[in-house]
Amino acid sequence: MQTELETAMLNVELGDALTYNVKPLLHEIRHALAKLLNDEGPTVIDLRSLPLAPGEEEKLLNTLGHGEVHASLNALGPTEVVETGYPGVWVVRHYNTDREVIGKFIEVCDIPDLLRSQQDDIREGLEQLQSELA
Amino acid sequence: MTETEFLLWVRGPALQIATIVFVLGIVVRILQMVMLGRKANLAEARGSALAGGLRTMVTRSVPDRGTFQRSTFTIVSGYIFHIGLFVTIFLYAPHILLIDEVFGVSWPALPTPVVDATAVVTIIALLAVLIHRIKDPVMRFLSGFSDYLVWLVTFLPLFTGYIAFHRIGLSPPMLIALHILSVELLMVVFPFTKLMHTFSLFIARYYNGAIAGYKGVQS
Amino acid sequence: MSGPSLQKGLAAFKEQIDAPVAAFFNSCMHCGMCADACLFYTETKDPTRTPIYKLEPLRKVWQQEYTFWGRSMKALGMSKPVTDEELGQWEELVYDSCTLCGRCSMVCPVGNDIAYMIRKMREGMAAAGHAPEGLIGATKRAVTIGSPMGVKLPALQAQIRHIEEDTGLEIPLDREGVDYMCLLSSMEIMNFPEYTAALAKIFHQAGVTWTISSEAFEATNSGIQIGVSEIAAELVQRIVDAAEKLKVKAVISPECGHAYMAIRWEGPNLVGKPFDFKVVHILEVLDELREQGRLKTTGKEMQRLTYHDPCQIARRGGVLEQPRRLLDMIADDFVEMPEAGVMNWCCGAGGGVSSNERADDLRLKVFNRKKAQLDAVQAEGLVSACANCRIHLEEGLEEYHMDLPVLSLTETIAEHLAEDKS
Amino acid sequence: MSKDETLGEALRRQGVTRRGFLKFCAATASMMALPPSMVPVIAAALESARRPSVIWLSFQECTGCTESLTRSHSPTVEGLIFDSISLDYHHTLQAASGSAAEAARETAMEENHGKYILVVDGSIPTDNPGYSTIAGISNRDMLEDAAKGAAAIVSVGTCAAFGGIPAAKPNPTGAVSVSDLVHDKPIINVPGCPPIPVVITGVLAHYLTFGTIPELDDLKRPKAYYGKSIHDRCYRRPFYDKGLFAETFDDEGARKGWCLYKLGCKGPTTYNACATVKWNEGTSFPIESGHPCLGCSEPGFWDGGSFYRAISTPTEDLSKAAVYAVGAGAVAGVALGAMNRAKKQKSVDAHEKVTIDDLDKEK
Repeated sequence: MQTELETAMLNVELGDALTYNVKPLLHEIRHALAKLLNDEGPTVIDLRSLPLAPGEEEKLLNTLGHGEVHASLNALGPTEVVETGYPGVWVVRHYNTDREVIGKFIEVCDIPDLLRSQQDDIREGLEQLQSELA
Repeated sequence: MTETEFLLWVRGPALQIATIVFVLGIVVRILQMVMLGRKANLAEARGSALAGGLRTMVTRSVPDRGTFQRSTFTIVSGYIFHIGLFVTIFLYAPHILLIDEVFGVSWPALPTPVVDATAVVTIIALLAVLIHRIKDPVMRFLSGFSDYLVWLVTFLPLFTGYIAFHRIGLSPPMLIALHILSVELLMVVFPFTKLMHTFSLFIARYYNGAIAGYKGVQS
Repeated sequence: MSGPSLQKGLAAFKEQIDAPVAAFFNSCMHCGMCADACLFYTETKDPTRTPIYKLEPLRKVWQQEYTFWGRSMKALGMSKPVTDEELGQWEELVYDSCTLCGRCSMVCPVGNDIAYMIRKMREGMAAAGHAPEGLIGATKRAVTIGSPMGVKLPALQAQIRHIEEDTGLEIPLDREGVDYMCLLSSMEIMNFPEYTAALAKIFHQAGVTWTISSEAFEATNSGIQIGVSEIAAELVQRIVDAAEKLKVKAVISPECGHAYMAIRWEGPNLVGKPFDFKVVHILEVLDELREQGRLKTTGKEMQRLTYHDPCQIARRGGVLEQPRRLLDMIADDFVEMPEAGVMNWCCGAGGGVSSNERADDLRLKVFNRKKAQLDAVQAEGLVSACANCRIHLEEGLEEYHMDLPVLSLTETIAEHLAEDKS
Repeated sequence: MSKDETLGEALRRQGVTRRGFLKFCAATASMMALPPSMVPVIAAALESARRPSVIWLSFQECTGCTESLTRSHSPTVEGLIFDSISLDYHHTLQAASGSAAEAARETAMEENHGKYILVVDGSIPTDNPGYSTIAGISNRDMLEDAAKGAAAIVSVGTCAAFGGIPAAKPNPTGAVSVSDLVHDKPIINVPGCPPIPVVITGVLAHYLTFGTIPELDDLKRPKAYYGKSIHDRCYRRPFYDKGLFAETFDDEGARKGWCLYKLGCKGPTTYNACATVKWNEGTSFPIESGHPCLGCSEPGFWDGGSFYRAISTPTEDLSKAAVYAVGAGAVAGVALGAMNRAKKQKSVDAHEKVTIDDLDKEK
């Protein structure tokens, strides 16, 4: 009980003192969504280029919440693509084969490019299918 | 000499030399001044010289109304830059840390943005003071090399401190080194110039107040 | 011994510089505020008349002789010594453009008592032969004749006879064992005999015993104005001798500013020992009588009155409240000028300026300051307590076409003395 | 792996899909501290990039830099970058040893003359060449020899970049940095003790991607990583601005994560990417772990006095100096004051009485 209370208090302190990055980031996402609707293109935010305080990333992602899509793909290690509670806002996390994070992005777009089948891969796949049918 | 070596030099030997010149010079100057002595007053006193002297040491900081109206700019700008210097020197966290390190006493600092804003105001006030010195016929007439030197060595630490804080122009170690160096320049120049007024003005005010107080006048 | 010389002057500077002077020069930041406090600057706008600048040669000597840096520079031959020509140039600044009023000493933010230093500087200036001719003449007359205006005992005796005839009261000369020995300034003897008459009336009513010494009736001290301590001491000694000879309890300094400074504050220091008698200003005596109920007045002056504080009596002398309390007895409509009291503006003729004919035009020019102060209150009568101020005020008012009577406080009180004596 | 193969081809051959390549480019952009919008440019450039030959020389060093780089034991993006270069000589990593290794180096230098990248870690002794030799060749000779044919030199770690710990007072080996000895080649300094691994690979990736060296600051450090101070990007900066400091390592302020300035943090004078890129897969960086920044990417950090003294404090004992100065000042002041008094007294003694006959100047 005691420790839970302490943790809660610490969180409040952290919340009060250190969340100065969360709000501006949420605003940035808001602007990016507006841009997306106006056909001004997608936005990608590199979470590793920001001086985030401990707990801030968590707080940001908690605020964004979870949406309907949760995709994972395997290319040079796993990658998780999650749509947040705000449609058009995606969280993309790249891992290496040891499941160490090698990249963390927030993408504001219809669908992250990584999920699309790539033209060259489609072409190669087609070629392969053709050769198999031939 | 690399930047870091330069920084180490200004933080080390140079600061030591400056401190010695500063402290030694001030002690010498004050002793030289006070040891000239003055004759005992044989006239029957009407008031207390001691009380008058101590009172004037404080009261002379506030001008009378007529004087304030006649010398408004000098007084207001003087107040601003003196208070500004006090705040930037003594209420800025890294400076307090330095004092704590050397003298073992410390006190709470003002928030950095407040000190930063004060520094800007002080820099502006010092520039205004310089322009006033150059433009005012009396001040221009009275001023010589030492007046401008004194202005410069006072201005430099503020200016270098400001650009060091905001990292303008040079690398931070260089900026900090230049800032410390400018303070050392101030410290070395201090005992040889009228910067001594920082201390001697209290002695001067005491004598003024004591001379008047003995006669029952509050000066 | 061998006449004035630069060496004597510089030696006197060295002798005069003391701890306060060193602290003052050390502290001056050339802020220029003393200029705005000085009527010789405000009315001429001449920067050379900035009070602290008037001390420049003295400051140089201090720096070159008494500071480490200055001594080093001097040893290396890198400093310019003070020259005779320089002192010559400063003569006009030190004597003509300063009344020792001490207003700058009240304003200086670092607390420099500039008037204190001017007084000291004059010692060197006089020793170097750079005192104004007019003051030299006055000083010579003071020593040889006994009065700077050349008033001799027979002239005083003649005036006394007139006053005795007018008032029917005795003016006691050389009476031993009385309470007070009164001093007079030459101006009072020659121009304002009413003052002596007023003393006789008031003392008669109050039952005070008093006398005037035939050997030392002159209150003024040119030695102080010109800045020669030995001469000043000689003049003070005459009064001390007379007071001791007559065994009086106290010596009364008349309505004269620098006379009060000379005998009350400088006197014991000049002769080198404390006095056996008290020295009081006439206003202090009158106020004390008032307090004891021995000074009774009837009726009041109905015109609007204001009071000019003589610098050496008020700011430099400490007699500030007494004239106000006395005026309260006899003035129906009393107004204070702006900055009255310790910050009062000098009339422009003190500190030997009035004895220095060369400064006549200048002192009338700077009177404009007093005019502005007077204009602010629209008084119908100007009361003061210094004969020198009074003469100059009258001259100045005439120069500026102002119709304003100048009154002596003592004389005005005498006019309102209650007739019935209990 | 053929030397003429492009990077794109090499990756494809390793079974990396387009999607994988895209992921690789995104991670590379992040690594190079480039904005995500640069990903397509990087993808296009990397697709056609040729694999450069890299020769890695290690001199007076602790192998910490190599450790930093190779700390991961599984393929990472950094690993991939390394896979896509031709690391022709690295005496810690290469399988070959002895004369075979040296022969490989000489061959690579000859074949790729003017094109290879020379990576150096460790400082070079200039005092006695015998302090550090490889295969009987002094470090200095080897460096100067290898530098001749290099397209660019990357000085990895503070030792190679600025002299580092071996150059600390009294510098017994006369250790110097690469840029002290080589003046006619482009040099990229990647200081840090050790440098952040992605910074090393980021610089290599930049060279691979664009064929040029990145924009450098006046200490030849890539601005992308060293452009801002730790202090400027530190999440604890608001505490500094508010004047909230940890005074000790276990006080209330330390627990609350306040600024470590008073505990000697060199963040304000240290330029590095630790506060954003962070260490250990972006887990944290020293300040986040409650320890002040040592300033390890700055020249001279090794001789900067205690790591735990604030940068604004003097390095010498000032209070002692001040006390001595007061003492000396008192003695000198009393002596000079006495001289003044004597001088004044002399004037008083020599005073000639001024009479009324002494006032007029003979005209």
